[in-house]
Amino acid sequence: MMAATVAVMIVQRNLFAVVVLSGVYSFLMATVLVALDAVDVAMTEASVGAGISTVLLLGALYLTGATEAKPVARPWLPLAVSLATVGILVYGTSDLPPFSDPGSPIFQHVEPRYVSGALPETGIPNIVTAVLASYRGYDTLGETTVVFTAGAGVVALLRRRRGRGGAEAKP
Amino acid sequence: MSLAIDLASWALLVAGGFFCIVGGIGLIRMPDFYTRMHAASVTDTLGAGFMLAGMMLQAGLTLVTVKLALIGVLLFFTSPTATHALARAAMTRGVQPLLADGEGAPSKR
Amino acid sequence: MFAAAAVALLVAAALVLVRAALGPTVFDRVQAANTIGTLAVLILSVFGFLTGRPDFLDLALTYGLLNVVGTIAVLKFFQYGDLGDPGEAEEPR
Amino acid sequence: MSAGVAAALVLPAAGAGAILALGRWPNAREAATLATAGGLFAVVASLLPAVLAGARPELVVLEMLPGIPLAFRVEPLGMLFALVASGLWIVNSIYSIGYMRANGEAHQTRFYCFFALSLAATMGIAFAANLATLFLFYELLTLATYPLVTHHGTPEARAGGRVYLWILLGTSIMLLLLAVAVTWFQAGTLEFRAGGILGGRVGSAATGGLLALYVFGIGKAALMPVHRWLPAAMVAPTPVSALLHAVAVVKAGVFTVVKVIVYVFGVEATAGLRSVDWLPTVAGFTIVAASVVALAADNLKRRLAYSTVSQLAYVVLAASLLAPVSLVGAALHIAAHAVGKITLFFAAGAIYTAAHKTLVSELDGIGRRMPWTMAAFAVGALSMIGLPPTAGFVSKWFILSGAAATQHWVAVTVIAASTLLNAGYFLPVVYRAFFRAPPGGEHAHGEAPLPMVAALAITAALTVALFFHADVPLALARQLVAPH
Amino acid sequence: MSLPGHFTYWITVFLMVAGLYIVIARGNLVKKLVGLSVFQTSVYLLYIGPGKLIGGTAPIIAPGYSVYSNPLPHVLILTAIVVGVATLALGLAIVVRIREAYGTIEEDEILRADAHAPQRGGA
Amino acid sequence: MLRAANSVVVLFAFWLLLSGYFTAFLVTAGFACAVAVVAFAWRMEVIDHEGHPMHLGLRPFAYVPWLLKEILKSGWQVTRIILDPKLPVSPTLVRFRPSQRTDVGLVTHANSITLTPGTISVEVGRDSFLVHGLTRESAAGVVASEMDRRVCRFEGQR
Amino acid sequence: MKRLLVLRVIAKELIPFMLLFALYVQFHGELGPGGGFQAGVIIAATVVFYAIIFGLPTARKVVPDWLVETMMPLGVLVYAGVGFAGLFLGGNYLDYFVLDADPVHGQERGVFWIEVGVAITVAGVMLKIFYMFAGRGRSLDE
Amino acid sequence: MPLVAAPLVVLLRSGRAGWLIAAGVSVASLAGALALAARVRAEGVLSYALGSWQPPYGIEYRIDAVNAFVLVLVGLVAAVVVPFGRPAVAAEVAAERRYLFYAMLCLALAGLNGIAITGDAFNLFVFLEISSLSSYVLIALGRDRRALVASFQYLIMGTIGATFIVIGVGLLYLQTGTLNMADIAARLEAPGAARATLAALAFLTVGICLKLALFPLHMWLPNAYTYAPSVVTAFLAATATKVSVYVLLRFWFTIFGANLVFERLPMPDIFLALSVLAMFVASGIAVYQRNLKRMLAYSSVGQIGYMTLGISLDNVPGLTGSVVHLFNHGVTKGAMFLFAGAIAMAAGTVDLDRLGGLAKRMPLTCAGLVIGGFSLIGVPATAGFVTKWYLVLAGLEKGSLLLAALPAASSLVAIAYVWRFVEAAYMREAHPDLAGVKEGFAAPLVGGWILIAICLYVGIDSTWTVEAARRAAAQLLFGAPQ
Ligand code: NA
Ligand code: NA
Repeated sequence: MMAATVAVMIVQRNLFAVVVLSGVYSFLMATVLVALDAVDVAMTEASVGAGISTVLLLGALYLTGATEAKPVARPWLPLAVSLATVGILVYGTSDLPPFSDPGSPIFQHVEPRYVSGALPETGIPNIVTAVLASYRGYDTLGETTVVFTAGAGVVALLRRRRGRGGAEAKP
Repeated sequence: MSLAIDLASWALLVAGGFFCIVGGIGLIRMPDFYTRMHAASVTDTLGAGFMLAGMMLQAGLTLVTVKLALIGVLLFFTSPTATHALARAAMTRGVQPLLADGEGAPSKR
Repeated sequence: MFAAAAVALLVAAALVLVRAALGPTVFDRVQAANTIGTLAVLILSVFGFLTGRPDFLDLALTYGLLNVVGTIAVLKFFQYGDLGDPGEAEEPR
Repeated sequence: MSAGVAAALVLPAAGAGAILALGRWPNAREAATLATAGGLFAVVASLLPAVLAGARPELVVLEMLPGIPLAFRVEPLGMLFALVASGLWIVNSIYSIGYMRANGEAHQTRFYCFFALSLAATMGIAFAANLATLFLFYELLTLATYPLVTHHGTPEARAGGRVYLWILLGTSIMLLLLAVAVTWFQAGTLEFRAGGILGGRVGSAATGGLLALYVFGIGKAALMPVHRWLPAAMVAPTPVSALLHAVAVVKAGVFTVVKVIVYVFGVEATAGLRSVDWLPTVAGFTIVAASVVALAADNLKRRLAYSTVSQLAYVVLAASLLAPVSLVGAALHIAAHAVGKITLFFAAGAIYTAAHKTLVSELDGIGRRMPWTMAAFAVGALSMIGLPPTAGFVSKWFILSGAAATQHWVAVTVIAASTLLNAGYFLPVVYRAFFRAPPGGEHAHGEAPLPMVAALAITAALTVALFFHADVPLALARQLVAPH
Repeated sequence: MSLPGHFTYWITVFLMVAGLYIVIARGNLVKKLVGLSVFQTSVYLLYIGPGKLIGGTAPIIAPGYSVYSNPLPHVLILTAIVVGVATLALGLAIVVRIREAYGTIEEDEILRADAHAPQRGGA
Repeated sequence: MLRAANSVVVLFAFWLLLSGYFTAFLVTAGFACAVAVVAFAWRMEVIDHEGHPMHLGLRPFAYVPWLLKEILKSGWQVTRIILDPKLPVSPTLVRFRPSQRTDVGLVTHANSITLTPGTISVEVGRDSFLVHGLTRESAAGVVASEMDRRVCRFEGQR
Repeated sequence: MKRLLVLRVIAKELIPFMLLFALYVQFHGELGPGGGFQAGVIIAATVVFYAIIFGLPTARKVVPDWLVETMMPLGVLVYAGVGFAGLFLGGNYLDYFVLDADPVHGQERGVFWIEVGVAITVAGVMLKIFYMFAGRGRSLDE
Repeated sequence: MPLVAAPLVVLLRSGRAGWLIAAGVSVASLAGALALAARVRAEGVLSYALGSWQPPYGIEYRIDAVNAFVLVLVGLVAAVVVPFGRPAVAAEVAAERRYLFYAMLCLALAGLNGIAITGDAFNLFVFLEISSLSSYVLIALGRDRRALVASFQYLIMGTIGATFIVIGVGLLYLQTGTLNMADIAARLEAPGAARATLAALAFLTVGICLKLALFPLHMWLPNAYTYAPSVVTAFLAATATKVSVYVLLRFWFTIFGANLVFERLPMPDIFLALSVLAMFVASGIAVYQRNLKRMLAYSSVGQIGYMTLGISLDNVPGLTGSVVHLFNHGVTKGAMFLFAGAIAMAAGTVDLDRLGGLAKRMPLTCAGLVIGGFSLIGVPATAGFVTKWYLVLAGLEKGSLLLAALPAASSLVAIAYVWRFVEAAYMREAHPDLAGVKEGFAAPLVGGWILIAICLYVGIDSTWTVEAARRAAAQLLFGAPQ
């Protein structure tokens, strides 16, 4: 289903429709994530994908126009690049442990400590939160900084002089 | 007792699933945008309602039921609001409804 | 039984998705997206039961809330072309 | 002692600074130039007694690369080179003052400044204690002389400068650097050591290849086919051609060749190797071919330039014979050719300044108007040909002896033939100047300004003096090949 | 190598091609950004898929459960999502400015505009 | 002010329902949050007779069961239409004048129309509603309907 | 005719609950799914919702730009400050063990505050970005 | 620390305070880097467990000879460029954006430092994004509208690169269950055993190469460097690609191991070929540029080729050359872009055709540029020579005179483009537009000359840098500095 959504997104030239579809895509992705037990991630993806991204894209579309020009017909090179990438990925994933294999390395190392240690060591039952905020708290500090960077960056890019509009955009 | 509850919730869930699918079929079969909206509201109301009710029965008198109820209330408020906003937006943007009596859109837009 | 419900919901979602793909108007797609949102809320609730952890309904609630915000934002945008437009809300009562 | 070495390096650089600072007052500026030149010569000369006595003043500044210091060490050949270069700088400065003023050249501050920098680089080359230091100053010399070559800024000057730069930097980076790297890789040191540092570490064939990298990498030695920069550099003002392209730059080239052969390869270690036999042939070819080109050249400076190419090849030839006597000859020839060729360039510049003539065919009868100049020219010419009573005779004699001693008959033949060719392209100039009638309708002119004439007289005198009193250079040259 | 066993990888692969294809083949800058988002989301499943254990449950400790899916990929992907939305926001801001400066957001037209513009210093 | 206090109570209850954890910290936090939200919402001017219609008392709760019954009925009708091979739709627009006087009432009426499958309120104003019906009958059913009356009753008319 | 009637009324009823829900997500991030980021996003979404329905200028009056712009860096500083607190109390950077006599309690406290930081920044940034985009086409801003 | 500084800057909302904080942070960052480097030298590898969670459970800082070196470079460039870049920023960035500009600069610095210092593969990605996002903004703040397009291009390419890196890290994680780099290295199966390892290697390499602008993945770089504000160009050109090279070194040598990368795969050949292409083709393109900044940008692509060449030779001198070139080129290019920025400010153009006779007007600036150019060529007594020397030695150690001759030969191309500037500035007739131009602000000039002085100093006395680089190379190759 996600595949179909994405496929339509490729073909669709009405950017507005693309935005709507990307919202749908996000919902589907989040559902899959829940199926994979990643509830925190799903919540984030839902709020980001269906909420914020949609609003942002719409805001941008208002300022930029909503239809895409007819693409220049030379899709072979991009397709080749994409397929080459995929070739490597398929190759690389082909000898990884199969789905849901408790014997695979990711369940053997590091993870057991999180699962068994999170509650006694941090007092936090949500292991994801425990890892996120404590074990790998520095990552999350970085992540917060990324958000901050984006915010400050958007302000830096879109701020205007007080009192007059849009003059600085002209080169 | 628990068998009765199970049976009841089974029935509710099946009904919910049925109405959801009906809504989906309607969304495909209906001839124009406005008529499709009616189909969608079958999913939103009957489908969702029966499903949630089925689950509530399973959960019994717990916090889960409360949350399911909250979800139900949320849908109860938001779904018609969204539908109405959608219809109005479509009308404002000049999407003409297909009308049985061939009148076209009312003069006042 | 929750599995059956989940399957039914997925089938419904697939049908709605067809509409989202077909369009033809943007409103059709928005309608489809909104319905998928509702279905996703249900699927999530069912998943909660399916996996035996029904205490994650917060997730479904989040979906429901953001679905509305997203849909309204799209419509508002489409109607006025501007998310920040005060519309007629400022009219005197 | 090492203070003297340091002074020899710092003084010209400081002089450059002073010149830059005094740029607004021409007289002060030129006084600074003269003072720097005089001071430099004094410093270098002050080192002489010790070197003659066998001392080797050293100065280690710092480590450039791990294991490779920036270090200086005064040995006989470097001493000789430094003496010649710094001494002639004084004369050249006098000459420059006359030339630059008389021709109303622009950018004189820049000119004197880079001149001083060039001399600093030359001192660095002369005193370098290892290949890396030498390479450093070798490149700096190229860069410091570049603004002088393109001094006029005209399209021709720029084109000439481009050839100059490309060949000198190109060969040094492509070949010399590689040669130095190979040397370091094989020997683990870059230090100049009596007897060489490569001895036994490199196979015969590799030695030949490495020698080729060196000889052609040292573009300043102007061995054919990497000689083309030299005629191209003749777009420079004459004082530049005189000091740099007769003395400092080209001598730096052959000096480096000699130094590499003596201190890197080692005379004994290399002597028997068949893989280095090609070098005398290439040098011989350059001698003859360059002479033939010179013979055909009508532009006087171009003729002098090809003469230089030819004369430099003498030095290479002499060094490549790997006989002590010929090495002495090589060392002496560095000095002899310097004084002789600078005289010739001075004369050419004087002719240009006084008569605005650049072509040999225009020089009919000029000797009557510029007797001093042309007399000096004649002395220089004799030295180039290798006739007594000039310095050229002495050095050529040693080279020839070396060729005979090693029974290198090709070399002997080449020297003989080139002597005839030298005579063939110099004597007609002298003949025209003194024995042809000047063409009519010429504007009257006399000698060039006094500083120029004085300068060329001094160098001509030096050329003769070196014939009679060659003891200092000879002593230094002998130390070069003395058993260690 | 089993098809179902690597199911999540196959989805990843498909999303990746699609995203990358949009990015490279499409000239509309907004569309490119959407493609970029899809491309970025493809990674989610690559990480999270293998972390799922059938019979396991979400990694929130609760009585009665002992098998949990791997929480670490979840943490990482949370960060990746955040990075994705940050990139999207910035990209859109730049697109908006491009639109204001060029009057278009089609790559070809922008390139044409720059090619025709007089060569300025570009300081 | 009373309205605000009442809001706090409602929101705090909402919190407790959501939370299910009754530790001292979380309960205190819940109360604080409820107060904070009300303060903020007050600033937003969303806590008024529309945003928090406490004056209606419990009347809305009486309306809901009836509405649910209506939804069931019409939902079943629409389902039959959808599944009917002939797809017997006859889309119709009707415009009529609602009898509610307050905005809350109007909105409740409009949303009730939309909630019942087969009818959608397209335009909602004080003076007129524009409703799209899936069939002529469903459209006709909204004019001067039972629903209109019941909403009025809940609004406190009569 | 107030064409936004339905939306307005429903929004007014919904918004307080959305906000409270956001805070609930914030405070229960340690127990269930959610946390600072999600809470921040929901808060921002609520204000966006408000802005969409009542107009950007109104929203900007309620949640002014200075506040938003202060929130953006403030959250990061709160987070980093927790890190430094650990440092000053003798631990490594971001060491929460030392934040309380009982190390586990210290962890809980540290996580709580960094989640607060995250939520503040996220809400601030998301809102600011929305303001920037939505406000750009009009003359009223800044 | 710069991480904390950035929000402070935004909080204060003042360009002046922003500058003060940014400058202070840069200097502090240099001081910190030097202190760390000294400690690494004295004590060996340092490890700092964030949150006191022992690795691999928590994130650790892991500082060895390699990243200490990179940290010093980043700190040094920042400490020079930021304090002395103020007039350039004032001239090029609108007042109301200036504090944000400084905040972004701090963030970029924080990101780069974070990349260099962290011992965790995923944390590296996070910092990579911090630095990337801030770079996009910084570039987009250029005055020319083309800066926007350049920034967008960079954003697309950079994000693809970063995503590739995430995929690579993910594949590694799936095989080892850990994200700590040292731990991954220890737990990775026998070299070449797993396909996933190879795929991870491929993704990481391509991703990093996008970031470090290895030819032919360099397309984003010339525009970005040309149109970004000069301070940004000076800072990024001197640091960003260098840090990416570091990341490549880290992954190749520390995690995958030279064995796998160099003996079982055609990596060295591919890399060698690309490096050579970069050295010659990119530099060749530089020769034909009319815009000075653009020329320098293409030159950067070419110079990156030197670094990758040294890596692909896989021996101590080669790696030493690569690592030392990080520093040498960083310092040189930083200075040159500062000067180019000074020219842009004073003359209003960096078009070579319109800079005729500039040397008369701006003698110090031009002289600095020329010396920088010498370093690019590899003239002895400049930093560039040291690099070249080691690359030549590396080629010889490989037993190939041809390999040794390559870096030397590419110098010739460098001469060609450097001389285009020399001839324009020194020999061309004075361009009429330059009539009133004077040597502009003192600050960029001083900053540039400080870097040039360093460039000359490490060219003459390279023991410090080379020793550090050699220790880094040994650390990479043998796991411990020797
Ligand atoms: Na309805
Ligand atoms: Na959480």
